[in-house]
Amino acid sequence: MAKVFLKDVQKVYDNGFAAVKGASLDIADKEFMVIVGPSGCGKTTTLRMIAGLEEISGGTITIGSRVVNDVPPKDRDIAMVFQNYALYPHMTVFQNLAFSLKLRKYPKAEIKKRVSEVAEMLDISSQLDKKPKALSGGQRQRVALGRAIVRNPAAFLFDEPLSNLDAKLRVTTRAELKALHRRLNTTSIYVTHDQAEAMTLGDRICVMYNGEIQQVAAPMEVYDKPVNRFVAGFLGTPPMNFLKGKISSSDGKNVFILTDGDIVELKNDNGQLKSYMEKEMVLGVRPEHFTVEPFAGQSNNGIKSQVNVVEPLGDRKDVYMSSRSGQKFIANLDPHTAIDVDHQVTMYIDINKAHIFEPGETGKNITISKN
Amino acid sequence: MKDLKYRAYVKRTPYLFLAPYFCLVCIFFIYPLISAFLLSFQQTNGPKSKAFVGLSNYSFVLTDPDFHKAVKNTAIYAVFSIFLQLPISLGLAMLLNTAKDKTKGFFRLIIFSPNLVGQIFVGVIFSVLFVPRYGLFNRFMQSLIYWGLENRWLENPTLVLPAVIITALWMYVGFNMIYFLAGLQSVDKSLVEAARIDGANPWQVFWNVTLPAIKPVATFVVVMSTIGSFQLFELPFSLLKGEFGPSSSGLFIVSYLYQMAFRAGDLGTGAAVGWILTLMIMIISLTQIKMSGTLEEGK
Amino acid sequence: MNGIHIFLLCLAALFVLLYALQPKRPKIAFTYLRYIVLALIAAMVMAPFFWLLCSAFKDSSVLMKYTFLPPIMNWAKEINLSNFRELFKSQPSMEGNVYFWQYIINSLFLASITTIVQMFFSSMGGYALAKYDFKGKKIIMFFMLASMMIPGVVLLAPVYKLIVNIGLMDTYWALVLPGACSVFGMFLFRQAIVGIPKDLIEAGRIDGCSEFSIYMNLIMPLVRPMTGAFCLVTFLGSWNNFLGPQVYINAQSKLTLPVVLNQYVGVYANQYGVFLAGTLLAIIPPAILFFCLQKEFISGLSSGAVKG
Amino acid sequence: MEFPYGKAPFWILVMAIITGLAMMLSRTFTNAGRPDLVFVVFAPRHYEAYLKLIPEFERKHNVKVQLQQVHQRPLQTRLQSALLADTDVPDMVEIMNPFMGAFMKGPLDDVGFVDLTDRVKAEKLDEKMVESRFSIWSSRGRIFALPHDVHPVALAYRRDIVEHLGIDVNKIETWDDFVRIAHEKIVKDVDGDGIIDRYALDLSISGTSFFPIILLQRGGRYFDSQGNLTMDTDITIDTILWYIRQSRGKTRISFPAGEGQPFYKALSDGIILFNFVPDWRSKVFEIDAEDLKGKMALMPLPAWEKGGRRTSTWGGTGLAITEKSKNKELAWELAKFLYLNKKDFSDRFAMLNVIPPLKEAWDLPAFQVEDEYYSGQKIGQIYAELAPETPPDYVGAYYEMVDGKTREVLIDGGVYYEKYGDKGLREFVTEKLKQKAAYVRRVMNRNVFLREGEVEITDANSSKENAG
Repeated sequence: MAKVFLKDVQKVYDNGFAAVKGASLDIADKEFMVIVGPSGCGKTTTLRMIAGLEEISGGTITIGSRVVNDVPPKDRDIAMVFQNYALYPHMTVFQNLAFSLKLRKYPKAEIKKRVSEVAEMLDISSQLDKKPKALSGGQRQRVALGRAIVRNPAAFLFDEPLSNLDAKLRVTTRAELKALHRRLNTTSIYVTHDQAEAMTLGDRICVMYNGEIQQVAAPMEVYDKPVNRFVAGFLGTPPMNFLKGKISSSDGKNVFILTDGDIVELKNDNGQLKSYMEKEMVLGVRPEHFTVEPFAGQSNNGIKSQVNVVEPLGDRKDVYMSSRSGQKFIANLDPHTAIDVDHQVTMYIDINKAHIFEPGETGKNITISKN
Repeated sequence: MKDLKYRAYVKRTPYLFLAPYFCLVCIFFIYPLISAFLLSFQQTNGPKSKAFVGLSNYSFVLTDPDFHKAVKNTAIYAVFSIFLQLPISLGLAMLLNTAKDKTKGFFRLIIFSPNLVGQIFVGVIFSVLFVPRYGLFNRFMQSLIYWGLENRWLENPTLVLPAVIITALWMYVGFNMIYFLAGLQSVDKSLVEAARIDGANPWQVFWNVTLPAIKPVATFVVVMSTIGSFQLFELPFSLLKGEFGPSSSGLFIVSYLYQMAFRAGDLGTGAAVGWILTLMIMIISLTQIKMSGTLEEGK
Repeated sequence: MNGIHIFLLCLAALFVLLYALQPKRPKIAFTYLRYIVLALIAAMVMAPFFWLLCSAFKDSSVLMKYTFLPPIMNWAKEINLSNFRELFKSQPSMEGNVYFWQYIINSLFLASITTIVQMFFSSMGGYALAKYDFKGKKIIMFFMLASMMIPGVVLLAPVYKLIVNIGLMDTYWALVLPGACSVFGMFLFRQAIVGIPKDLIEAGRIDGCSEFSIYMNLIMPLVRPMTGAFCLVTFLGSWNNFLGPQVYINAQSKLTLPVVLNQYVGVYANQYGVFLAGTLLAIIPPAILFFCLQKEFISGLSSGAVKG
Repeated sequence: MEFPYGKAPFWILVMAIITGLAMMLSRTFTNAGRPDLVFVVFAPRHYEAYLKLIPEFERKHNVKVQLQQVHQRPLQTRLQSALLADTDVPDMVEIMNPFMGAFMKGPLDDVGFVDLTDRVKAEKLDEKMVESRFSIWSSRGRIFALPHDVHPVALAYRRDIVEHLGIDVNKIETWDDFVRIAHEKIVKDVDGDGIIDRYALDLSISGTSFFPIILLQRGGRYFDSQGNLTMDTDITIDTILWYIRQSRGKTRISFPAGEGQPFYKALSDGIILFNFVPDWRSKVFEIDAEDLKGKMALMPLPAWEKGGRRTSTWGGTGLAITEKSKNKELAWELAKFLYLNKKDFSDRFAMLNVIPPLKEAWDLPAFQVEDEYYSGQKIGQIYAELAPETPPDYVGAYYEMVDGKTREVLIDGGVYYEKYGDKGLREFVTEKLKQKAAYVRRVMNRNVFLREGEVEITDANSSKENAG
């Protein structure tokens, strides 16, 4: 019922700046879709176009079965949670929650019933008579949520709703949000620049960059099979390492020769490497795919490097290294690994999990099969 | 179809909100403005007599010694209101700034209170206070400095302007003080403390920290005072009982306009004065804004 | 040497004394000095009010005899309500007898209706300028700024002609309409509204507000200090407006206080006592308003100025 | 429920509603259509007087007259702009004399008021009334208003003090006598504190009101009967010099007492003994300086030469009918009804002390009454005797400007006199007056409507007309 379709949606501002360049996205009913990307990538603009707060320059947006391009926000049957909560400061919490119902001329008793239900659900029943000023950040956040829930809309739109909370609260609220979605089962579109939120919350993730949708898929798929270098680098902390070099073949085997001379043997060639022979490419390796010991059967893929910084984090150890030619990368090692600053070590790559990208910011990932 | 209208509706909204302004400004401002502009090239006398006289009204006004006098009086008044009234307001604001809230409120209330009285009332009240021998002001001066009991403030050409300035001082000091107080609140206290620690004396602190901080407010107040000074009319008008003082010593630009248009019945010349005055105000206030360099900040 | 001098010398001496007693902590002495200066200035500001208060109750024959009040033994003879009695005497007119309280009501009505109308239109304009982007906005803003510099008298004659032609002469429309949307007010409200986060308006749009109901339900309640300040300024301006009613109102029963009171100080009549009694009464409503609205007024006006 | 927009707008709204209702309730009267005549006056006392008379006129003619009172300055302003805007104007107005000039700036057929000359002549009013009074309301020989009054000026003095000082006012025949006696007996520091506290005359240093009185008495004037500017004649110069000497410097005999309460305070304190008092002002004295009852008396003005004119004039009101009026005949009837109403002259004299210009009225018993305030004098008789001598005062289009400019010379001369004394004063004043006259001529020459050969703007000295 409340599917949301975006078809070639564009946003071009009066000054000629194209914020969104033809985004197409299908969001299924009851799905939790997270749109993620760095600031300025057009994700908020996309959300605001769905909400009707921003005029659509091209394409169509469909909510349910209705094209809503020219439907006023109030008639789109959506609710939105804002980054700054946008609670009405002159109204009490109750009035804030009841406002939209009042405008829709619900009977008083019905309003009261709904508001108290929602307040109960969000554990803010005792705050109903207070003004937003008197609430803590977390409580305000709940009121903002409540204001969206109380209307029982076809879709929730979240615009970075957690960014104003402190780190600890953000994590707990994140979990609550997920539980809430499971309970309400309403289509949700959630915009964030925080990849952790995206990974944890989304049924599917939509990664945007430069006004374009890069990849839409389930979180783990995006993590494991990023379509391009941008998506790969965006998800994961510390981010994926990119090492420059070129593909070559030696002894009948495909190898990746790093600029500093180290050679990494590549595996499972489906034949797609052939066209990239002797071309400048980028090898993408996630930090956790480095080890100090060679992997079984992969003896010939070490990089001679120097340790610059070691950050023991308890559950793991982040090691900042540079190769001989000065390419920097981070390895994520077992916390008990004996490694220290200024050590010269050879780092081994789990080549099965490495990716090769075309050069450039959004260089295509050539190691995942196209289908 | 209703859906399609929404965009147009949103685009139209600001114009709808501004519609009352547009309507009123066209009817009661632009139309009269154009009439006044056309009028300034005409001489009129009753409905039947209307004659185009070209720039004669302007050339007459610009060479009229009375107009020169009015400009001189207005300029003197403006200078005094900026260099006497505003420093006093600022001084009072600084005296009050660090006071306790209640004390501050009390003095603020008192010093602002003259603004509650209309200019027309203030004028008549002060015309009685300035009465020689019996007037409160004359008696006060007499007992304070043994001078001024017999001063004919409103009859002596050299004293009329001071009388207007004193009356205006009483009226407006409190108003500007409130602006300065607000400006002083925005002065960063840590900056003052830092300057103190750096060894600045109070004067240096005022000059180097306080004054730059209240510059936007000061600019605002100076511009508003200047515009106000150039539009001065009702106060001297009622103070001098509808006249313009002996030897036109209480003649200001707007009173000159009023006299031309409504006493002498020469609406055309009056309109010309109006346009000259408008030009003067614009040039002066824009220069002030430019000079203070707050044009960009001032939105 | 007289009382005033001795008093001032005593104050100065006290300052010297305070300073001499604790030369290491001059702050006490200077705080004392500061309040003395403030108090003296406040006294000077209040003196005309006190004089007005005294004069309003003085019999016209003794108005000039004493600076303030007559000695207490003369009170019974010289202090009375004669000025007020004269003021409240009925005045014959073509519309029947007119009483002073009618002028008070007229003034109150005119001032309050002007305030309401101006507040409504100006805040609407200010909202549009603060929160919408639209074609011609810059031109409008510039035009408004320029129009503030054109003195009202320039337009007096053409506006008069207009008022007569559209048949508004001798009605309050003539006083309310031309200034119903004040440019100054639009700037003030714009200044106040600019600071309201855009999110609130959008939340309102999503919650189901029409554009007008956003203005009424969300914006206006949030600029209450400015509304208060603007109310006071407008009320004062309209209450004390002299030229307008003087020019546009003919009927005696429709006149307002400043015009009526001014009739007591013409060439043919110089009843200063009556005028002053009336002035005293005329100060009361704005004084009450100011007293109640002090906080809003200060914060509203100063927010306009600080932001420039 | 709280009002969402704050307390202030709430209470103001409440006030607007309450006062609006109160206004509706208090306006129980209804405006029964447009009245046949609208008549605007500026003097409150005229207003009260006419209010009593008009119902009789309404009954007689079965019409409706609306009387309005408007302050004098706005009346002029409003009338002027109404005439300019060609909009609705009252049918009849009462105007004060200096303001009349402003309406005379254009060609005769554009004055805005009905030319009454023929009607006045037909009723022989120019003979029945004091002839010089038509001067105020005439331009280029045509009469545009009916004079309400004569306003002859006498001197009112503190009889008690003057008698106490042993002064016989009957012996003061000329101004020279007056000045001499003032120096000899009046001007003194009575209590010896170094400040002179008794003066002979009330003269403002700026010459407001008083200078024209003296000038007119002397036969000087700002305009002649044809509207030519005559402000810079020798008479004006002589009068300015006299005025300066009596109001400035150490040998002055006058004190500027001001207006209103300060004036009456000076009068009752005995700071000034003599005042210029036209008939209307004698009533103002009675009301505003009540406690001087029986202590005042009137005498004719001292003459400028033996046997010369012993009165002048100050002020004047005229009734004009507007050109736009639709009921001009009815208006003329009302004008006659109010201004020639013998029955009412008595009432009005009792109320206003004003002598009507209609000569035959002066014999009425009301004008023979002894006035207690003026020590039992028959003041009606005193003024009536002075009335025929009242000098004409031609107003001309630029009356107010000429008056102002002449008084500027008076003030500049006064400052000169206080600085340098008598030496070179005449030359200074003459020079200044010529300058101001040249300025006024320049302004008059700008007036394209008067250029049409109707008025010749000549040098003052070429037209030395002396009207009686």
